[in-house]
Amino acid sequence: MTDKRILDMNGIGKSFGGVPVLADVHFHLDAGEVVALLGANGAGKSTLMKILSGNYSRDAGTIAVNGSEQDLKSPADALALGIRMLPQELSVFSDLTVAENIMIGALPRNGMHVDRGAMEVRATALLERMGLDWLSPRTRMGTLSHHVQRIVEIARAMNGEARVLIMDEPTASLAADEVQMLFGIIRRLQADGISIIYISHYLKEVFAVSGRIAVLRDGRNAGDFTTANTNVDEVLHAIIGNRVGDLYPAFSVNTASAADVVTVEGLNVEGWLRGVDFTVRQGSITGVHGLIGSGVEMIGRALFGAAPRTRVERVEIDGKPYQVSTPGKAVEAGLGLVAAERKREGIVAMLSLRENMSLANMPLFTKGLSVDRKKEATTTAEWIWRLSIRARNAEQPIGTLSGGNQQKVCLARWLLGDLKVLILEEPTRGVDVGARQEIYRQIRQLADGGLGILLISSDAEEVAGLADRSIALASGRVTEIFEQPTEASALMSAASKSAAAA
Amino acid sequence: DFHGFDSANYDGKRLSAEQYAAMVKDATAVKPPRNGKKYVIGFANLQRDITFGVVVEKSIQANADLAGVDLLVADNRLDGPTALANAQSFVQRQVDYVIEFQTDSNFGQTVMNVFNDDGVKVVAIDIPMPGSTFFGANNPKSGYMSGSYLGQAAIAKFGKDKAMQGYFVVGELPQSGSIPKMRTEGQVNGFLSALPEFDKTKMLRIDTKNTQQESFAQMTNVLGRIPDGVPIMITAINDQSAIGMLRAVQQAGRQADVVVVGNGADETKALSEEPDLVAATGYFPENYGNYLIPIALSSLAGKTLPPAVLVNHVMINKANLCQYYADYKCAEKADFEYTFPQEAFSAYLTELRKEDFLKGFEDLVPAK
Amino acid sequence: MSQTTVSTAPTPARNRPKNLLGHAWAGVAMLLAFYLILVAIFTVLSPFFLTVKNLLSIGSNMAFIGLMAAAGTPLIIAGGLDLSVAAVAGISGVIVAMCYTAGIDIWVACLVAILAGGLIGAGNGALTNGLKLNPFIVTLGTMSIITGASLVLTGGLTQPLMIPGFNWIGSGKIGGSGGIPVPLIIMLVVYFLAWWVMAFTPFGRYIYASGGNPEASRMLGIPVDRTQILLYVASGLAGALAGVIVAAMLGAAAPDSVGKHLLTVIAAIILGGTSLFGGRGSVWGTLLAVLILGTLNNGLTLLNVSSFWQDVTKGAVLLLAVGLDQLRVRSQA
Amino acid sequence: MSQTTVSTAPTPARNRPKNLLGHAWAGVAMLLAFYLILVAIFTVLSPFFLTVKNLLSIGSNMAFIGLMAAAGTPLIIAGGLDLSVAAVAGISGVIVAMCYTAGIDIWVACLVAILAGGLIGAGNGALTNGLKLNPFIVTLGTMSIITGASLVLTGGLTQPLMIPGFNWIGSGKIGGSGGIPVPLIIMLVVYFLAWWVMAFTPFGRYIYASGGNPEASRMLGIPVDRTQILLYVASGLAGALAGVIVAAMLGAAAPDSVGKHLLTVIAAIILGGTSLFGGRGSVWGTLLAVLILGTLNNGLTLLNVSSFWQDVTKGAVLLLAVGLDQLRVRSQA
Ligand SMILES: Nc1ncnc2c1ncn2[C@@H]1O[C@H](COP(=O)(O)OP(=O)(O)OP(=O)(O)O)[C@@H](O)[C@H]1O
Ligand SMILES: Nc1ncnc2c1ncn2[C@@H]1O[C@H](COP(=O)(O)OP(=O)(O)OP(=O)(O)O)[C@@H](O)[C@H]1O
Ligand SMILES: [Mg+2]
Ligand SMILES: [Mg+2]
Repeated sequence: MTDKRILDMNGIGKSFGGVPVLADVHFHLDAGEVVALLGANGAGKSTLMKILSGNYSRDAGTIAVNGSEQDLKSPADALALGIRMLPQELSVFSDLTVAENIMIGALPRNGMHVDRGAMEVRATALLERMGLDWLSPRTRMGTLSHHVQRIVEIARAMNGEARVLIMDEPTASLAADEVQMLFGIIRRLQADGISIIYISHYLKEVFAVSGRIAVLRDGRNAGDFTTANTNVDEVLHAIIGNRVGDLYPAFSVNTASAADVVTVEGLNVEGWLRGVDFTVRQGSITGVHGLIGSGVEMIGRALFGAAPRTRVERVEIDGKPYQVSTPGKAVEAGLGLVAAERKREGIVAMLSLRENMSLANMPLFTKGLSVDRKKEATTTAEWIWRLSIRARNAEQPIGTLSGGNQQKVCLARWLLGDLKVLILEEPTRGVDVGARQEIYRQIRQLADGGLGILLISSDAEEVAGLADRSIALASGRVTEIFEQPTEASALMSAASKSAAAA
Repeated sequence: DFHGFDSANYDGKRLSAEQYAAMVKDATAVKPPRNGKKYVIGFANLQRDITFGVVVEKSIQANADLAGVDLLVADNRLDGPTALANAQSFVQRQVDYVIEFQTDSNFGQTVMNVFNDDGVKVVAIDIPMPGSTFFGANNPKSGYMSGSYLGQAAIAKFGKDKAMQGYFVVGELPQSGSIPKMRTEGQVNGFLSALPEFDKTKMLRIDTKNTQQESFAQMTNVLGRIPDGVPIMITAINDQSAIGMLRAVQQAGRQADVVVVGNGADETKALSEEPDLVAATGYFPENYGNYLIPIALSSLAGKTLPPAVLVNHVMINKANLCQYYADYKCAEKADFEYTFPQEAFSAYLTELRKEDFLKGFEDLVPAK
Repeated sequence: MSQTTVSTAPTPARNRPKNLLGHAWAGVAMLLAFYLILVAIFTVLSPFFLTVKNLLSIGSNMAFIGLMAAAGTPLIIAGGLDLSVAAVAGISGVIVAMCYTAGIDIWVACLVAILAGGLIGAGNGALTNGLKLNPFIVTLGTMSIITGASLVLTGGLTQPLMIPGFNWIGSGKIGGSGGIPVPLIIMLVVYFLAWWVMAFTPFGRYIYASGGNPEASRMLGIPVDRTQILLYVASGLAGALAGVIVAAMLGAAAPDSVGKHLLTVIAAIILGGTSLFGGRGSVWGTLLAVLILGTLNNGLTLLNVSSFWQDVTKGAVLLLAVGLDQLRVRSQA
Repeated sequence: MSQTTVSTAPTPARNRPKNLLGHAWAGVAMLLAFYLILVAIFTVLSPFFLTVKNLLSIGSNMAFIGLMAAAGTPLIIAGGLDLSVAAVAGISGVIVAMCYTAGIDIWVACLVAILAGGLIGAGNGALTNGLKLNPFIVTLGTMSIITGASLVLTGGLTQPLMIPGFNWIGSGKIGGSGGIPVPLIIMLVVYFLAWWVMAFTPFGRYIYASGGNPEASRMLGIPVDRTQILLYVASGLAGALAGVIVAAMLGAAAPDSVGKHLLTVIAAIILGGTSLFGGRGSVWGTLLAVLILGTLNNGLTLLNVSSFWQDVTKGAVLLLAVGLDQLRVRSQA
């Protein structure tokens, strides 16, 4: 690590509509340094980085790059200084090709033309580096799964002359091995003298990859640690302000005797799942784990009626036959689903937090012919408090909440009604540790209250920590069913061993 | 005769400022201006961006200026609701008299209701409105004139046998109701009066949508089915459409085969310069104001007016253009001697009164 | 522990004052201010402008536009678009006239026309939502078909419809000759209805959600397609009602008379703050925009401004209105 | 064997080469098929239809619409919208006529008109992108202003413009009297130019990126605003060129003759497969849509179908075209 100070942010302040989000924040970066920027949901991490990348203007403070003060009025200013950002939310061009998506910011030219050959060669090289050697650079981005799109987006961030690379929760939808690959890339970049700001809620990752840890709390600096000289507890304390106990609640005791609330036989989704059978039990959490691409993405939404080209032999809900058709019908039958892609499938960005909260359960909030707004407001206020959702108030448009806080709303909205089964796709993606603990506690409480929960996650530890029984998937088939809580390692090997066999 | 204006036999010449002053004085004695100072006359134009409307408006404005009365101009934009709103605005402005040029006789009653409620008298241009004085075109006749002229001109140019082999294309305005329809039907029947046995399948109608561009495009389309070398005989709802159609023929390089008769004679420059635009039915919109302002002042002075004052249509061709429009020279002599088929026209009028599309307002059809 | 949670949870009352003048309302307030300024200017410039009768007649003259825009607003908010609405108004008058001529009672004829409008709306809804076709092209297509059909039915001729009781809908007044025009009342009733549905009912919520994010709405079990189809039906009904009112007002049904006002309808909706991309807007904004456009028409005519300059002025006012609103948004952000 | 490949490689079923005939081209191919079917039908029904001359004249008649649509396509793809383009065409003819009357050389007059079009486009661009105003309202406003201005300039009167050399642009033919009409050639040149820019240059990529995801584009340093402003200028230039061609074709400049074709221009763009929401589309689709609309006009007129039934038929064909395209998309998905 050199001692060359490449970036110095001093006294940064920012408020939205009069509400301060950042106050007097300091942040600095040396060349070739990997700094983890941590903080609870809504602490202001993304906002700080959007200021640095020229996407937001700042209200106060100075930014010096290489010792000279910079104004950074637009992303172009930041890019010119070599500051590149991989934003928290997927931001790609569905109608352009993969190669164009990667190279759009720095198109190679041949006279007046785009040099397609050079563009595709370079894109292919970057794709290979990301392990996407099977992906043709001419594929249209919109035809890829979001997970693949995310990796392409990371490849894009690798392209060009970066001096500072900001990664805002890059691993939120990556598989474990992809995370390792990303770390390999980060180390190589670091060796080239590129500095990296790494935002994540996974402390394990942070300790594996960073050299220094900066913490924000409530929009202020709350600690700066050299990674080698600190520990998880100390960092967590800085993030949350108090100690956290066990992340996961206790398992259910009477799983085995519980009745099946959902029985699925012969679930097929063209290209994803082949003949999958499973059950969800009343009052318990059934986990599904598989690597991304194994069909784990589709299993919940197929049952919910939201996956294209689905065929299923038999479904029973509460012992009664059920015909999979549309999400609307699924909701009527007592199913709920929290989608992994919250921006696209989870929130209505322009509506307020309150309105998003009640949307899936309007009958509950209807008095006579009209909406019972008072009940909406009290319920929303209660859940804002219970999940410590950071928002100005219940009327804030949900699109302006931080990612993790949006996720909490997406979860909370299903906890209002009287569901039979709740399907959770990656329920804590992007959620901070404190809230995660609370969400896990809520999920467990719901299960204890008699709800059947299908927890779908590519994070083996989450499944291991929470699920009473689990299913491992690979290549679109069930490879193993664990009727008891199991270890993450067992899940992982079940999820990969038969993939190799298939 | 009211200071030089005799509503029954008026030649359309503009009155002098003195005559107007005397009229205003008499009228003021009978019905003083509502604002106590000066008469305000409202003029709701049919549409201000078609040549005919522009010329009428200029003429009315010139006469109003001469008479020393204020003129308020509104634009009905060829639209019923707009005409109604404009009528209300006139009443709101407390006008003393209204010259109404609107789009459809069926709206006449409703628009009149607004004026009647306010006790304002009205003269209606071209479209009759119940309880108002009518001034304007004799549509069946003007159409019949252009149609018969076209037929006769075609016989003169190509000979009867060849003309019978040709195509008759009429540019119509079918969406706009019975008034343009009377004109178009007049044109068709007038044409048939010259060439009675004309093959109906060679009579083509195109929708001009009241623009030169659309007339051009539709004529271009229709040219595809007219064989090379046969006569193309064109007339249309107005001069602008006729010219658009002529341009399409010229673009196709077939001007040797074409003969065109316009309707309106407001495109005088083209009438003088385009060899194939042989004539147009004259409406003399530039004289409309010469009638309308005296009508207004007579009415304000309490004089009784006949229910309808009709424009005397004349066929204007290259030989008589200079008589009506002094800016242009006349050709030496006419290509042929045009005669208006009065007998055939009277018979046609009798038939016309039985037409379905005139049911409910047969009184639109003039006596002669 | 969970006991304390409830007691320390923030009460909703504390949050309320902030959003009363929240994002949606601030835009409407801006339009209101703009409208009032316009009224003030015309009052100063013309002694004839500021009379109760004149203001009422503006409202009455704009009623048919306002009706179409009232239904168009929630439809666009929900992510749809109906270009055929003005053509529906045209054919609706024609239907009334044809039925009446055929000896059917005039009120039954009106009912038939309005039901026909609803049916056309249902057709638009089925094509756009059932078959997932592009609403712009679909309703442009139905617009063309309906316009053609009205012309075919009438041969292009206006149909007289002078029936005192019926004409009262279009030109009657409640409360004597200086009273409130019936079309204005009908329009206001429709606006209140639309507002109530959009602001207070679950269906209203579905409208905003469907347009704001259709995919997310579907995942939440919201009947996006049904919502949109119902709104297409509402647009058809409103178009037909507008057509009946115009026919009653003019005492005649012209096949092609309302069609040219389509752009004004859409302009009012957008100027009123509704996003063409869905999810955002309010009927009050639309109503104010309708009033602004009507007031401009009226005031400029009263001032004897040439219709050519009226076009120029109207364009400039549109730019000004949208410019001022942007200024507000910026100063707020 | 590395785990990396296993986890991200698709399962075989997902890896079919189904997007070889990628979305964009398949849509264009569908329109081409539709066009050919239309040509076939008219050929069977009318002996006058299938002649070189007739087909060329369709192209020539549609040239001014095609020009406006050619520039409108990339603009809409980039996320903009220009409702003023047809009004610009109107004023452009007027400017030529005024300049010529003032004694300026006719070609210089054309240049002035086209530059004025570009300037208006720049104004639209500045208002929408500089001041961030809603393009629908802005260009509706400028449309109204420009229309008014042309009327004020001419007093509503059509200006004659019979100048042989100049009229050649509008009605000349290359290669004798049966040759290729000049307007058609101009239009095709513009289409090739637009295609080249959109498909091959970096600016073309920016067009798609700006409309597809403006936020992401800004984040990547793509000059979204500059891209859009340039396209507004292009739209103004194309509108002005269209106006010059119409004036040359008709030998006269009517202040308001092109204005009514605005909806046809937008319809062609959308029917051609361009998304009103940006990001997607191609000029060839637009060109085919323009030809389809022109062919319908021509064929129905040749068959002597009444203009009322033409409206009905055109609407039905629009629905059919968009319906068939949806069928294609479904069978592919
Ligand atoms: N455009 C905006 N308008 C209003 N408030 C905003 C806006 N963007 C962010 N905020 C608020 O600023 C605060 C900080 O948000 P930010 O996205 O920076 O959090 P974060 O630390 O990145 O959280 P997460 O871990 O959930 O991503 C949040 O309370 C959020 O609601
Ligand atoms: N219509 C679609 N819907 C969802 N995913 C799709 C679709 N079409 C393609 N994909 C995904 O896009 C990715 C790339 O597909 P593509 O056929 O372009 O691959 P390729 O690199 O050309 O492979 P190959 O070498 O086998 O030709 C795959 O993951 C595939 O699953
Ligand atoms: Mg964040
Ligand atoms: Mg392939």
